[in-house]
Amino acid sequence: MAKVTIPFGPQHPALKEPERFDLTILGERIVRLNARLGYNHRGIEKACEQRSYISALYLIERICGICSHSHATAFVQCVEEIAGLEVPARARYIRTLIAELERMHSHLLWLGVAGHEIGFDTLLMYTWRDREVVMDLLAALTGNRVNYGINTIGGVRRDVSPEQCAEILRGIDTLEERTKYYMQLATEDAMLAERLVAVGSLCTEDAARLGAVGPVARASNLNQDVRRDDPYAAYGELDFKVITDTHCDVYGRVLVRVGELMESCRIICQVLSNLPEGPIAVKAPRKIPAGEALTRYEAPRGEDVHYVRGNGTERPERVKVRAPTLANVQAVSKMLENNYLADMPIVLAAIDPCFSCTDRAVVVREAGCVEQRMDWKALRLYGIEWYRKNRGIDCSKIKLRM
Amino acid sequence: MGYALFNILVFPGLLFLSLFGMLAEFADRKIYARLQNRVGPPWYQPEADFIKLLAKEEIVPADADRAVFRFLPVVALTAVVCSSIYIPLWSRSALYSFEGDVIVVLYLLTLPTLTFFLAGWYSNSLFAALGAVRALTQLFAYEVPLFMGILAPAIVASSWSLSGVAQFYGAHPAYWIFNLPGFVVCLVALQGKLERLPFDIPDAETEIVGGTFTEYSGRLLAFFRMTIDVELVVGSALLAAVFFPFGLGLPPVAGFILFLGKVLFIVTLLAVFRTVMARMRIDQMVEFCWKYLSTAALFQVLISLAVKGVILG
Amino acid sequence: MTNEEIIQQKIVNRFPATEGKFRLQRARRIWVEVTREIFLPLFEFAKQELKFVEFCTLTGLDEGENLLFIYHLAQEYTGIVLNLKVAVPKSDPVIPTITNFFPAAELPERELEDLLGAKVAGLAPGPRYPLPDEWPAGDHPLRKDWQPREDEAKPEVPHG
Amino acid sequence: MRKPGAMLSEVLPYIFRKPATRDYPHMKAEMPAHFRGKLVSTDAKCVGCKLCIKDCPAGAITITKVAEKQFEITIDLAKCIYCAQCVDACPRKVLASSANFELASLDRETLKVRITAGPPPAEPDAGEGPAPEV
Repeated sequence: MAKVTIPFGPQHPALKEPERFDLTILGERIVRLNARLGYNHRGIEKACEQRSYISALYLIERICGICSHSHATAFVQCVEEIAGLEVPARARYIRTLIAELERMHSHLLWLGVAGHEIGFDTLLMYTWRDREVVMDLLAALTGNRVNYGINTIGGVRRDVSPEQCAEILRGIDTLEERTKYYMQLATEDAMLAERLVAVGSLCTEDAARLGAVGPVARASNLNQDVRRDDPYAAYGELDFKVITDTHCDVYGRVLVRVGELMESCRIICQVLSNLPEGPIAVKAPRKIPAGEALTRYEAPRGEDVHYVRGNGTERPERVKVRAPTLANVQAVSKMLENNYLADMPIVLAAIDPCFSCTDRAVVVREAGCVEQRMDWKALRLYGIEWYRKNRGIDCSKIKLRM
Repeated sequence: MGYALFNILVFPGLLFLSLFGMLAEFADRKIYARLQNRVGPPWYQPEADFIKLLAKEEIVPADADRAVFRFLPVVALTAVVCSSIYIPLWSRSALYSFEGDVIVVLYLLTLPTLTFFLAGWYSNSLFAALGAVRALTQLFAYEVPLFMGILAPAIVASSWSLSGVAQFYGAHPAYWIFNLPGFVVCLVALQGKLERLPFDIPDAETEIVGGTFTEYSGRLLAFFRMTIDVELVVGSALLAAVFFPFGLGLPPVAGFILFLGKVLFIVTLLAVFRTVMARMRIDQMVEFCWKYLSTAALFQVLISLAVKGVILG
Repeated sequence: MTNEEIIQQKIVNRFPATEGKFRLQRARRIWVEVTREIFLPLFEFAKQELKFVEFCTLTGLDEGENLLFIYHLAQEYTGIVLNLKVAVPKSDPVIPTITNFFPAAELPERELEDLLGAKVAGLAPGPRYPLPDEWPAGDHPLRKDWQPREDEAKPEVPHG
Repeated sequence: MRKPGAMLSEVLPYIFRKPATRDYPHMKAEMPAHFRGKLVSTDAKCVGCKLCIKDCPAGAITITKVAEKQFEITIDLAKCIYCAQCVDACPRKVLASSANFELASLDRETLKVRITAGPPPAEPDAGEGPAPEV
């Protein structure tokens, strides 16, 4: 049998974002994986240097759709440290609340994606239906379903009303019950076990050596969590467990994430019962003094690192973002050793990759290749002409209504 | 001759089967959606999809064999439509039958899978070729249990003709109870033949993009889609004819409605089956079929032999 | 004495040249400037003896005359982060690779080469990251004096 | 005990239950009260301080002086990222977010919201620009 190299991306149904992997296979067995990252480089770090802090915050928030709050919080914490701002306690608690709701939304989303990657669309539909509960809560609290925009330098932009607290608690009850069901499903369903156990194995030593973070590291029995080790926001005042697992495979990653969903429910209840009174923000200066700061933040996907340097002007001197996927993607080749082609989607999905996070930073260029471009009008004319010639249908009379 | 042509092209051939196939596809998709707590498609969705595909531009890859590439969908559709005329639908005899037609039907139903393989292979595309190889690998795994499962009732009936089988069970309705294990085996194997979850390995979207049909578009894809719809109906009708031989003596209209009901019942079972399953890996699939499904099918054959030897003497 | 001060003391005892180069900005954050000469020994000391076993990331900056590299290393459980700052002149922007300590540093090091024009000595050859293959050599977007090329559409910079 | 198809008992009852999704364009979705959707004007009057322009991350706002102490705000919704920072930044609270999120359009011009919150008599279409046809 000959070795074949198949292109897995940049455009591939299993990848929700473009990134290129070349997969060499022998029959159905994977021989080697070559990753060529950088496809999604958007120049965000450079772009931040040309924006005011407050504008940069919204740009940073859009590094990633799913963990937008993570990036935004990590960034504002850096800026607040440089400016020496004391963030009010209520703001810290609200940030924690949104962070945990975001974690629940991210993990439920991941559970659905994992189901989809192994062809279990029913799991996808159910988890995403339940995820709507979190999404609705986030939309009511922050004003949007994904890019919450709750952070501002010096605090948060919106307060939480007592009615909203009651609503959150109701939502959390539903979610807790559903999470228990998914935990039960993960232990009962034979098909899930067949497709997940002993797939994408990463032993503890390799996980540590290759620098895995977040649920991937914890599923390989590495006991690390920035929320506990390097507490920020309100985490230092809360009681929660760090979920680890000894399976060291995709199945372990499922169990860790489902376990973290339960912990998030507990954290949210604690935050709501201990929510301090007081202001939600302090006034931040437009000019941030010279200085530098580093924030580590436990995003749903793992440790998110932000470094910001200010130079006394309205714009940052340098912003550096290390998204969790960059740390985890190097472990993927190791995980895929001796696996099947059919396991590639789920193994890659199991690190919960976010390539737009990973490749933040460059200008889109239109050079090099000969390209054919059509604008909307030309495309429409082409379509009308094609249908007239090939199908004998005259579409030009169809009126455009929007 | 004219009557035969009418049978093949209009009723119960191409036209009827394609419309019924789309109805079955709708039922399948709607049940799938409702089990997933979704609204699901409206009743005309399969027709709309078909018409849309007909209207689309079809693109033949530059490296593909143009003639074969365009010809294969027609072969696939013809094979499944032809097999339908040997299956007794609502009376005790099929339109055409001869001793041994059950073998012909099974082989005609194998042809689409072979065309899928050729379609993937002649597309000259990496993903399509991978899908083609998987389709063929899978064929060898589910075909054996399916054949044994279908032939077991024929052993009891002492007839290699579907009409003969139907007549036997029409006369001795109680014997169908012995074929239940075979029915379960055939249901699972049919799911494999139709390349549906958990056996949609040849066109696993998240792994090999679209598998065998990666390069197909427009009318050609529409015909393949139609083939799968018709295959769903014909396969279910075959199972209904072999395993549910009740009410075959009813008047035509009532018999016809009963036939539709039987087919839709089997389609429902298939839909529920695919709702609760994840996709298997090809190695797991082959292992499952040989280890468990073939054993069960063999068990059914033993039952049939015992029934024939002991009860029927 | 806090943990951070103990770590500072240990490093100063071993590498007297770092005396006075420390800044303990807040709990769990140690910033230290080192020279290129003692960088590797100090790095090894930090990993092997002080147990800074987690590699957070590697930041590169353009400081005008110099390129500044900051290595962010973290301890397990204590959450203490040691930020090693190494400045190298732009005329000779060479820094040794740390991939033999942390294989995960490969991508950040390639990023330094691509975006800042640093030379990482000892880095195994491989595909570039994150810029595209046809990106011209010597064009490093994170340098402060970098301008988009003539044939490129200038990015629209909003006000503010 | 592991069994295949463990979700069967969960999914079967749903065949008779109301679906969780909705037939969207025919059944509208409601957004919560403080949703950050399309920007609209309030009754307040723009004083032309341009603080919103300064803070807008997308450069979507322009302000032109149309007469003495009268300014016209143009918001390009094609550029807007709906962060509502301008709503926070404005000292007179001229702008507000609405719950309208259905903003698709074939023509970029219809995506420009023009706000002329001037002194009376206020024009009847003040606040809304040429609305996209629905």
